[in-house]
Amino acid sequence: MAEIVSLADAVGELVRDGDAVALEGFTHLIPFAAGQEIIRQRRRDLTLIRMTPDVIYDQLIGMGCARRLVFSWGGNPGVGSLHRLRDAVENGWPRPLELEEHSHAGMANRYVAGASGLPFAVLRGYVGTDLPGQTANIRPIECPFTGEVLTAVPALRPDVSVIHAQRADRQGNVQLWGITGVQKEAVLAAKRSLVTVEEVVDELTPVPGAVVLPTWALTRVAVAPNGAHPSYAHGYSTRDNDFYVAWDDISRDRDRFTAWMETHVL
Amino acid sequence: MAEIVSLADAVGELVRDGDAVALEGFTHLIPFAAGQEIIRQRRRDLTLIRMTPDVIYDQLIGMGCARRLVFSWGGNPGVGSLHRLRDAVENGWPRPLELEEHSHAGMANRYVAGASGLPFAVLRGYVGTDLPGQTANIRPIECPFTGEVLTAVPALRPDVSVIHAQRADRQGNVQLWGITGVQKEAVLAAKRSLVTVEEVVDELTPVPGAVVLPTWALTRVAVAPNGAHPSYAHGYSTRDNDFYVAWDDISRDRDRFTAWMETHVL
Amino acid sequence: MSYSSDEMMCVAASRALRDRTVCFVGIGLPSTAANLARRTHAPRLVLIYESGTLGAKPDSLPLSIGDGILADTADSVVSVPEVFNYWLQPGRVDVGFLGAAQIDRYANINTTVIGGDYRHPKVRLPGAGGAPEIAASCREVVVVVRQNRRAFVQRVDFVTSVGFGTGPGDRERLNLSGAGPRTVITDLGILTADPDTCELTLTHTHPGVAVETVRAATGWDLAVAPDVTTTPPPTPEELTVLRQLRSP
Amino acid sequence: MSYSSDEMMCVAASRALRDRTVCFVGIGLPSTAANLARRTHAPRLVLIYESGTLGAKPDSLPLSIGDGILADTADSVVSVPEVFNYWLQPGRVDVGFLGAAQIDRYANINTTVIGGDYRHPKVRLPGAGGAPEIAASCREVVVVVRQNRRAFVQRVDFVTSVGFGTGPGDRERLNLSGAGPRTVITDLGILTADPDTCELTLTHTHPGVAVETVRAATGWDLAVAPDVTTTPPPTPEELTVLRQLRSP
Repeated sequence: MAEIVSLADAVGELVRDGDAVALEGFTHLIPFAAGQEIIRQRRRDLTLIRMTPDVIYDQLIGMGCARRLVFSWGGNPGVGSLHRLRDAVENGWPRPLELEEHSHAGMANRYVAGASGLPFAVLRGYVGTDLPGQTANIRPIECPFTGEVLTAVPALRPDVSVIHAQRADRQGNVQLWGITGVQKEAVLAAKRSLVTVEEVVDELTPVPGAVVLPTWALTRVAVAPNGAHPSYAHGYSTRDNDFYVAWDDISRDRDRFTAWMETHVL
Repeated sequence: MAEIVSLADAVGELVRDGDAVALEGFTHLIPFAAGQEIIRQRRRDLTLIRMTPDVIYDQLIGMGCARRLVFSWGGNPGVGSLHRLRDAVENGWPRPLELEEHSHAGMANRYVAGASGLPFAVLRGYVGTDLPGQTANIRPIECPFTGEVLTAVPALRPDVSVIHAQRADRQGNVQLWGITGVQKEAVLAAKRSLVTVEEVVDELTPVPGAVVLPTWALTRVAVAPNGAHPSYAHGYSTRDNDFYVAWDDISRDRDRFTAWMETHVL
Repeated sequence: MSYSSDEMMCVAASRALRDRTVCFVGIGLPSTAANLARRTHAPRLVLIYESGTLGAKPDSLPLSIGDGILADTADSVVSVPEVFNYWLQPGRVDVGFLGAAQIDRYANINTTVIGGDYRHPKVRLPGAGGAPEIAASCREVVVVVRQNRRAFVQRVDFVTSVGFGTGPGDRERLNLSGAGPRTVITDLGILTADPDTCELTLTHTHPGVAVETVRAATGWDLAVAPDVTTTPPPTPEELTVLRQLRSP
Repeated sequence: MSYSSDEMMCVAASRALRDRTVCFVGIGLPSTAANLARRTHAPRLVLIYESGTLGAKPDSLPLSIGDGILADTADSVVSVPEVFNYWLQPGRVDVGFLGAAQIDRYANINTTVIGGDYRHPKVRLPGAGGAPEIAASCREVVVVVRQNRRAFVQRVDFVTSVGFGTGPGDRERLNLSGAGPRTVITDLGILTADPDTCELTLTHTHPGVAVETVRAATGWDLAVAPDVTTTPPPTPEELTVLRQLRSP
């Protein structure tokens, strides 16, 4: 059963230097508060896993927390580049960043395999692209019935997965709705998990389209109101598109980025 | 876009002699009305596919519509045997029935592969059992990353899948809720599909836990009020457990079964 | 209070379930026993039915694993592929509850065919359902089955679900993640798989049942623990709740 | 009404979408063009965003592919694995809309790295996202990209998404089910993959654009159809709706 603890305690207990950490949330429900707590606790050498690194990974990378990034689309959605990610890859600042790169379909299926207790997933993907040339984690596999050749990718098994959700009940059952992305799979694929929530309520009244994650499948729950900002929590907030646009300027320059992080996060 | 037609027309158009037909619905929402229309239209040589054959396949088999059954659990849930299924297998009455037998996990994954456009699915299953000895459709597969050996099963691609749902809108979008089983996968795996519904409404207001199948992914929709009886439609009816118990007697004897079918179905 | 041997079996099975564990439940006796546990000593027992209902809390016993009461009371209803792939397969379930038509010395289970050969069986049973993967992937498995020589056979006619195969080391060789059917609860007593030999061994007899009676109901030379004890009889509370569950 | 070359490109892209078809939409220009089509000639166009929103009907343009307006107006919101596995992969989508940082003669697309080598690129782009599988599995693909020599190159620095590979027969050899990026719509004109050679061939120039201008903006010796025609200019309705979409 998941214990409900403070965000600082949860990150302190669950996230260790050198861990493979997945913060998921597909545009919606991105766990910014948890990511920034990881920065405050100065974790190092993390392997960051995420389909769409987004601004939160730009911050983690720019603050030197990451050694490696496993991802499928590393941009600022609707705006442009993630400048801290680019600076790390192009110039090694503040430290070099190793990349393992996939397609969305590949990453999604890697989480599915992890959640399913399988060592790999099969998809129609990557064929003819230059992606398989850059990682050993994309390989051909033959159908034992038809002989057709498809693509296999290994399961993702993060040490910790972190997601944000609308709410939990007092037992630690979690409910999220709206665009629910790959969060169920990310949590079930991980060895440990943390869910931050907008609020804790007495009862999870059913909501159309909601995913419920039972408390016994989670490790820790922490309350973090508005913990997805500048992403959003459907029914609680809207996406702060202005912030995403503003981040382009804030993050372009190393000094301005560092000053902003010192003022707003540390 | 799915056309809304009469049940008789839908079955007439979509189900042909010799087809592989899947009627799905896991205890809940079993498409009895559609199955009985297939009996009335005297289809022959069908390959019947279904995780849990239930009473509707007992009726189809007893009436001689089937040549082959692909399944994973062939009983009368909570009651005992399906006597018509047993009579066909044990005594070849009214005609011999070929069996292809799987586990639930295997069947579910075969539908998933079909819905995903993949030729096969991978699972941890069947290992050490006598099931792989009885069909060529269960084979080992090696993980290209770890070398671990798992089990592969081929995709199910029914010629027609038939399900029952609570309602459709006038465009043919379909909504079902409660226990939704493997119905989405069965429909998406099939070449053609038919959904019978309790009613057609102007708008599909959202319902917690509901699955929505868009009209452009379906072939035909037909109105069949109470079309799941003696199974049920959550929110519309309850399972007729008495009928399931009564079926044990009705179906035990060939003559009594035939008389019952003539009176109640033909 | 007087009670039947089936009631004793059901109560013994319910006692095998600890509170706050997760139990994958088949219909019939397993469902009865699991709900009895939930209404007595294990109020936070989590029930999963293969219809996709996670955390179902039925007030009365469902006839099928897909009755509406299960969906109405569940924490979450998921698809059938999901219940097998995301919840059962990775080993998240503590206890799987299975029945059997035949069971052998190494707790292998047959629910497929009896007599004749597979294509021409004397008796065609319902088949596998969720059982092979429940037997493979749950952290442990409890089998509930009435004990007699038709059911307890030297060697099952068909292995539908693997217990301990042909003995020690087989589960490891087959790469089965769970510990297997270590406990078999019958209307006569309780059998436990010996940790060394993997053979089902009689450890408990129910009140009034002689060891010789259990041996006589077993189709092989049944191993008997040196310290066979008598199962405590059903308490009045257990019987009351069980009977309420059965005829609400 | 006067209009910009970007508006012409967007209008031309929207016209490529037929009513009652299913369109897999990326963010930016593709989303703008698809919503313009839905508000003009294709009211029943079905939009799928990779965030899992099937049948989204946004009133204003989302900034990201996961804005709340998409979930609020969708027929169904499914998980990200489902949108790729059940909806895109089996070839249920009629048209996929893609952008590009680089595109070559055979419509191969690069959105990964430019210059240097993969480990030490001059420019690190966002990467693949959903594009490789959109390019592989949609029945056909429309690419929308501004035309200049930086983007239209002899050979892309990295193949993120396959167009026609190295020419005729390559898609079949790679077992890609869709017809591929047969149409490329730019701010200067429209290019179509020649059915025989698979080479992108100029078939339309936008009003006021000379064929020579398009050639000069292309990093290879651009094939030109014998009957290049002029794209009809945006209608006042198209422009009005487009501008409303952009600043609601």
